[in-house]
Amino acid sequence: MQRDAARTIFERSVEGRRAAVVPECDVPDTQLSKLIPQNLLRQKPAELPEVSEPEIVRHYNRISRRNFDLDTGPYPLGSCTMKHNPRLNEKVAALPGHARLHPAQDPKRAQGALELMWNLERSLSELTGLPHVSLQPSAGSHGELAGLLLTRAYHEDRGQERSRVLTPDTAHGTNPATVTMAGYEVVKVATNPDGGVDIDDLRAKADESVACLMLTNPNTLGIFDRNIREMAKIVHDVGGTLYYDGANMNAVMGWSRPGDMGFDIVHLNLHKSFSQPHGGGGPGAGPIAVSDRIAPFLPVPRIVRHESENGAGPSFDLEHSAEKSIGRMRGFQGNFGVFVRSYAYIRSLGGDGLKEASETAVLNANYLLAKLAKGRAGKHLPLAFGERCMHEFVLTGDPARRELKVKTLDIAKRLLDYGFHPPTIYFPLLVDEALMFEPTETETRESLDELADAIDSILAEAEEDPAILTEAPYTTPVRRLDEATASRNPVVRQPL
Amino acid sequence: MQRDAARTIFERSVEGRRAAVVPECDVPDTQLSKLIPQNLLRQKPAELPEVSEPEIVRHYNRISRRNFDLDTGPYPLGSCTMKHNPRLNEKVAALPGHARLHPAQDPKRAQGALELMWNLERSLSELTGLPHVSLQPSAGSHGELAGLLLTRAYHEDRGQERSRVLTPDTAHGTNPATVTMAGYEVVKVATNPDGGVDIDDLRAKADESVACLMLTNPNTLGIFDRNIREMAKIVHDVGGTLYYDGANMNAVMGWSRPGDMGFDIVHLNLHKSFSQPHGGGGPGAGPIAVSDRIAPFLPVPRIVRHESENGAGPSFDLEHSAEKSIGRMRGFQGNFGVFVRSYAYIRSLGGDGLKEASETAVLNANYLLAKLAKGRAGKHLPLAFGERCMHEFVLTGDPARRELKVKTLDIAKRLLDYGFHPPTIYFPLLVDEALMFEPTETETRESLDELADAIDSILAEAEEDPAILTEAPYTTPVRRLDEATASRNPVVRQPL
Amino acid sequence: MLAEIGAESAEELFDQIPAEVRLDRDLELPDGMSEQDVFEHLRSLAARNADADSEVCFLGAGMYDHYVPALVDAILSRSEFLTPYTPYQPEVSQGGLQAMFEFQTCMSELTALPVSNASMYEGPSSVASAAYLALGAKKGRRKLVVSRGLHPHSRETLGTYASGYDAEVVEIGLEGGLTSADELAAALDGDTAAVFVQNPNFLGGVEDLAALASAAHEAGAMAIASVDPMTLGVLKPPGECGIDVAVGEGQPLGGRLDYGGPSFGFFCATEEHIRRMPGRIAGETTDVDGRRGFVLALQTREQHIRREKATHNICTSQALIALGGVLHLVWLGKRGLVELGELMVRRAAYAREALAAIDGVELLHEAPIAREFAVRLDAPVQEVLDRCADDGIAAGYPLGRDYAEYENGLLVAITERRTRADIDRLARSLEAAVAGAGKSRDTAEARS
Amino acid sequence: MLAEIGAESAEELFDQIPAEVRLDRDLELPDGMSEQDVFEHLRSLAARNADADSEVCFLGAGMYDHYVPALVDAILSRSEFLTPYTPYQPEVSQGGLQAMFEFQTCMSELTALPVSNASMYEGPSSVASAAYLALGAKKGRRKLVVSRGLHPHSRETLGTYASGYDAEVVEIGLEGGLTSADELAAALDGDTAAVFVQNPNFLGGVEDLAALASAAHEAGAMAIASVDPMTLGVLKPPGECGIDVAVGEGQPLGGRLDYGGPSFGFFCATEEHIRRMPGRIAGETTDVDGRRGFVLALQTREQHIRREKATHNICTSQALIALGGVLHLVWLGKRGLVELGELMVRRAAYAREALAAIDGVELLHEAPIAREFAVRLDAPVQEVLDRCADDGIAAGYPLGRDYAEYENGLLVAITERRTRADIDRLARSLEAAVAGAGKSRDTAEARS
Ligand SMILES: Cc1ncc(COP(=O)(O)O)c(C=O)c1O
Ligand SMILES: Cc1ncc(COP(=O)(O)O)c(C=O)c1O
Repeated sequence: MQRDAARTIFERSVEGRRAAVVPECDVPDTQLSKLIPQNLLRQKPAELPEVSEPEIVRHYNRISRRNFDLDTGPYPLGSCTMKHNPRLNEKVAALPGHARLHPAQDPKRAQGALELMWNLERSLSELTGLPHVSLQPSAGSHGELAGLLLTRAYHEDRGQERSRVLTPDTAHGTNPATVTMAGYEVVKVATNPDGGVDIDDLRAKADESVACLMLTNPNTLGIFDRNIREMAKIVHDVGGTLYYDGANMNAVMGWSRPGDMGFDIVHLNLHKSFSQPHGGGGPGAGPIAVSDRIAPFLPVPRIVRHESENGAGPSFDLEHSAEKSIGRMRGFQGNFGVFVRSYAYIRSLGGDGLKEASETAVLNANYLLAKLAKGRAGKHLPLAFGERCMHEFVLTGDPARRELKVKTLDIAKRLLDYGFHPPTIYFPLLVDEALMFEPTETETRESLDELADAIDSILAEAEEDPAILTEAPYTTPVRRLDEATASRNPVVRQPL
Repeated sequence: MQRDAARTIFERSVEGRRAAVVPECDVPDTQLSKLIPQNLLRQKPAELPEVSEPEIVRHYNRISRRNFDLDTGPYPLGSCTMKHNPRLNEKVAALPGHARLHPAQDPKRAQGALELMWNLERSLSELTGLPHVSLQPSAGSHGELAGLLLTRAYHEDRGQERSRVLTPDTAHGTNPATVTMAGYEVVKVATNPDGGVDIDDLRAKADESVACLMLTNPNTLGIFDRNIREMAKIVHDVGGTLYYDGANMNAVMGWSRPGDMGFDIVHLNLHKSFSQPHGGGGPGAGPIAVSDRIAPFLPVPRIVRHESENGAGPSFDLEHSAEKSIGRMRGFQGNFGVFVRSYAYIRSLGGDGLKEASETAVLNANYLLAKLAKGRAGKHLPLAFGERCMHEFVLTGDPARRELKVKTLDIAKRLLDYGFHPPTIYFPLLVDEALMFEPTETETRESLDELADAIDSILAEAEEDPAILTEAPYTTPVRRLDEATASRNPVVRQPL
Repeated sequence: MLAEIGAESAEELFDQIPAEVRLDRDLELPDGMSEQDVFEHLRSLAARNADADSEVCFLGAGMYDHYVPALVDAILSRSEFLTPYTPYQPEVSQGGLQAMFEFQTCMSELTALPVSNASMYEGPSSVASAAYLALGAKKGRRKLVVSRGLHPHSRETLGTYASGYDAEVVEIGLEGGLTSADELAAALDGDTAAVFVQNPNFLGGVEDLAALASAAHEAGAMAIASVDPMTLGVLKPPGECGIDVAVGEGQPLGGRLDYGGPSFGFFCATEEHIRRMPGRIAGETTDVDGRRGFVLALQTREQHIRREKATHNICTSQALIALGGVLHLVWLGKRGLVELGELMVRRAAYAREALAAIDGVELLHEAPIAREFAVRLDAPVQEVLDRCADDGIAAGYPLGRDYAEYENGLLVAITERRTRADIDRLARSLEAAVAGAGKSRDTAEARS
Repeated sequence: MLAEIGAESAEELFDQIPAEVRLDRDLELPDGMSEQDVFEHLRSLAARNADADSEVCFLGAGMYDHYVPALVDAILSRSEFLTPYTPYQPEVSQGGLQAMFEFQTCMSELTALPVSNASMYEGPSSVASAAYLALGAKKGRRKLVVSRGLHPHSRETLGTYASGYDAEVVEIGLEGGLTSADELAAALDGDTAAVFVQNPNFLGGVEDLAALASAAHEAGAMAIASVDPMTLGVLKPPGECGIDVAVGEGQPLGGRLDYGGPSFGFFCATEEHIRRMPGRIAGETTDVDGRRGFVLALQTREQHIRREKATHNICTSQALIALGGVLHLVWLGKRGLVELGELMVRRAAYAREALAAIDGVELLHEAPIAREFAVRLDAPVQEVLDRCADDGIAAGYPLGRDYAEYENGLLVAITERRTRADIDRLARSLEAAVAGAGKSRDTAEARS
């Protein structure tokens, strides 16, 4: 990767340079202040950089190579489902009929887009086992917020004031954050020795003040909670809803469905299970699927399908209002470009292919787990809970820290030198020095072997000399960065 | 850049893996030997690799980063005109109306393509000052061959047998190689102390056996031969033609035209002067422009324009035969995708813009030359000929070799460590230890300064310890390679 | 691999799922297809959409048909930007982090506010998120005063979110195409946490942000503006008008139309709110060797650290599309953004005049405009739009669904892609359509 | 910068050009345009071409409408492959050199010949270049015997080049759609340097390469075949038939149609010709540290070293497009290439039968075919094609211009993109067109 000193595009600016040529003015060249009062006009231009096209292309090409990416090497970032992004999806998303379709186009003239969205909704419905879908939310946490606002609307519609939402202590940070944003109070549920929800604790906390239980299953330990049906009953019995954080859907596609587990509301991350590239932090999409009782509250606009009267095939429309709807979660119809990619993905794999993807994801995770267990990791980085895993697993670096004097962070940083992206670290919180591995189905056996070997070598280094790890990385564009100062005295833009 | 051990895609093959799914057979599944006699069928499949799409993408992404490219940094490769490749050109070339147009499409239904080619022909005609253009040749050397076959046809048409072609000793290797392929004998003309053609030597060698003089102007020393009109007269007087190798057109666009200098035939390199990306060794295109007397012999097919009778605008067609034509130089109509890019480039810049491009190219070259002259290069790497230059210049590393014990090769290799692509080296042949710099107009002053500084630092290193250079490079994906063995015992494919 | 695991079959691994919740049938989804067949299927769906390449598009309403330079796609399609996750390992994410830092600088420059985050989902949810910040900053105050000039999607989204915030949303009307100062004054009180306006507003009118902001401040409320970034080359930036938080829809900057997404939202604020900001923020720092680098700064605001106490729940946002915005802005450069803004203002003025001259078309308001404007048709708007569509023109956005008071209102948007010739063509088409639709209505009326 | 140079103005630098050859006026070229305007201009030109997305395309004749997987463009558009020059500095060109090495391995596997170069311009000039090799290898022999089944463009190009080679080209005819063994035997003599055939030949017929090669060898001549690489999953490879040099058009492998170029040519040969090969050849080697790497091997064959003694004049070739070929082949993989070949053979058989069943359509020959076949129409072919075009079908390549003997002949090409439904549609359209054209001719004849 590029190792030269960082330099921003602003630092390349030279007065008078330019890339764009703006089209010539073909209408009267009226003085601007004659058209807009002077006091509403900008006086000093924004200090955008002045650079030529060659410099722009070179600059961003160069800095791009300061990134590790999925096409560089294995990226077993747990909970993130770093599966390969088929290039076909980029191609179909770029078709002018998709990429150049204005969101306010008359639905009559956007039938292909609406049909695609309809088909995607139906596919997600089948995958989740829940009949109604809204594609609108923009990402997982947006889906969560939609889900809790749906829960709120549902309870209010039944005249109930409920104030608390249960989440296990293994929950992803977005879950409790969403609970607060939706105006609820978080109540944590403990984890049992098997890595599942502590049923007794759940039972104790489940009362009529509970609006919802938010759950990931398999959970963030990669463990499928076998008590799910019982848990659902407990929560339903007190009148609460069950929310399924679908971030781990990649473990169970075609094998098990949240609707069948008893969940009322599910979000899916199209940027995880359904191959939308992560883009260095988005875009994604977090469609939600819900049960019948939640359906009346779904956001608008909704896609509706009308059967033709004359046998000409169905037509599609947008319904902009619905009596009980919580309303909009965002502008226009959602992240359509993401829908195109995920729809292409689903059609490429088909039902069988999706099931096989989950099978391979689980197989790969268990293989990597077994490989690691047989090496030094078996001793220094044991599995935190259970024996097998679903699509991901969490090791604890606690023995390594105690015995080898290296932290999980050190192992992660050293992995960078070996050309791998580290697993997710320090999450879930209840595992000390956690390392969360999710290889996904698109890694080969060979790359898993290489990863296991790398970890083994790193632990051998640690046995030899922990400093090799604690001072790593050495070969990256920059080495360990001072995050504390960056937060204490934040410099969040270029001074110009 | 990636520094791990090279591994080919064949070495990633695992039996049974695959990327492509071939569409299902929707016609009778007849046994193949019923359709084609068994003895004409393949028995053992070709050993193509068996790999998945993620592996393919990752493999080629990774090896791509083992390349230095124009978007990585300055690439002052003399004679190659490494100018920026505007991304617009890639976009318009990819439009389905271009990229998906079958070459045998009926001209009636390819009017846009023919008009584009016509417009490009007209533009190149104006730029060269020669009235007739054929876009057909696929690259510079293909244009040269076309040019010499035109010369042959021209002389034969006049009943003349001529056997020799004159080229200066500064000529690019393709010139003499082409002469031989065209069935002529090469006669070298000497270079005078100013870096131009030795007029007396030319006069001495110019006789009725001479079919043609091939020339580059400015020549490969970056020097504009001021005697060009006189030379033209000498050759024309003995009945020969003048061929202009247009590789250096970037020096003179809008400033001087080969037709006006007296040339009969010109090739242009669209992949040099007209921004077609070089692709690591092609594709390119080498259109030729010719004078009236050569025109009858131009290759077919030719584009013809018909004025409409009813005022509906012109129409275009392909003319597939012409009495005196030398015939085809290749399949179909030429490298149309290259034409699209270069046409977009010409329309983007316009006449003024092209002239300005040459101006800046010459300015940049002279600036770099001046900068270098003021530093250590002034002493160790002096300019081989003259004082100023056109769009490129040639230094001689002879003093450096004698005084510092470093060769031009060593300097070039050390430049790699500094993040620059070296200049062209050891060409032209008549300059000892030549370094040929062509910065082009798309480099900024800053990058020229950095390049000059790098060369200065490298010479300082050489003054200190020549081994720093003679053992360079150190930071590249591989270090100096054993080329001798590769040619003595060539391994030109993967053993499988 | 199974041997290594010690399993008989891959299915065995799914014994972890109790039988009662295992799906005991195949998914009812179509079979997988070859790449070629998927491509053809998607291509045939796409062909049933009338896109802005196949029509002359005057649609706007927050998303605009700008010319996106070719380099944007070329760079965004690089694996190195396309495929990484959020930069959790900064040592190998310097490209993405630097892009965020540059994005923040661009947006900060555009809005003239010192702090920007690294992106939000899109415009309307950024407005709703700004309300969350305001309610946190103005503890105790629960009222949000919203101009009817704010995009209907923003108002609706804010309404949706507000049910979770337990806040009250009060709408104030427009007067002559601009937010009514009187209604604003009447609505403001000691319970008001923030005032929300948009510039240009949904009807295209250029608001006096400074006046609105000072009214809000007088009542102790925050002033929050949603702004169109592509107009900020010419319009006074919110930071110079006393606006506390500026948010907006980023699509005009390098974004595809994409039937509405993915685009990006932006979120800029004054220094005092830096620790209340939602989402990722890149910050500059140094590594152990003193080399310059970038990290995710101020993570203690965020959900993964602060969980239920986080300033927002956002996690994945729109990094890639935001980089597209940077690329477009950098391509335009300091002068280009101004020139583009000026061109739009002039063309919009030309178009407004051309349309107003048509029989049966009148201006909905006469407030100054920057790129979009509203007219009222003397004919049923849907029929007029259908007729223009037959001419290959998407004439604009009908206002009636969002604004009952503007039943036959039409919002017409201008970009640098809509030439004078296009505008003239629109005028001709609209003239004929209004006349035709009027006539057919007359006939219908006469008949009934 | 001028100060550094010591010049007054940039124009001064052009004083190097004597006044008499300086252009003293502006270029008569249109003014420069903004990116957006250039895009619109090119888009409007492109819109006037009927491309294979807008028609069902049965055109072939050497270039075929195959499905190119999306990853090809994604990888070829990477700057790292798109923008470097020929790899003159191997230490920083390992990506491109390895791609060449992989290309050579692919082509060598496909053709079953041990040596491949790194690409030629395209098919026909590769044929002409093979002749140059043969004339060098068979010193003293000046005759080139060429089957009429060789692509007309190849024959014409060979003819053009041959004037420089001072060689004599003798053509031999077809019999039942295949190269006439009798005519070949008659043409071969001690002056024959090489025999040129094509497989499948231009009319689609699958030749018995082994028989042709052994006839050539008996006369002491080389056997050179131009082959369609996409058929080599099913057809016996030239290397197994005794062919000495196999060349061909690479477009079917990952290439765009591009109105004919840029594509790539390939050039494979037996070991004995390795030092006579034209063009770049990558070779494996090691660096000073013993690390594996790749270089341009055998450069002493080439023009930049050997100048007038070079084996060929080629310099820039088609590296990028050849990489596209590798990508397509690697994507197909060992089994995919076979499956694709089988699918084409079966669909071609189906199509041939379907068309032969039409009244007024008969087979031009009954030789075995792999993907393309020729029919004869009982109606003026141009009129039939025009009628099919009205149905949105490019029905095929009319043979008359290249083969006067097949005046109303039509060459129909099949790929994996032409489904059975497409073929049925072609059959219906062709049936109507032949009937219609026949009728209009009858009417015209009756009238005259
Ligand atoms: C378990 C879990 N839940 C929720 C989320 C939030 O999803 P998003 O980032 O799409 O908002 C994530 C993503 O990291 C996750 O891993
Ligand atoms: C002076 C000169 N002539 C001719 C050529 C040959 O051009 P091409 O590589 O396009 O065949 C070159 C290219 O390197 C050159 O520099």
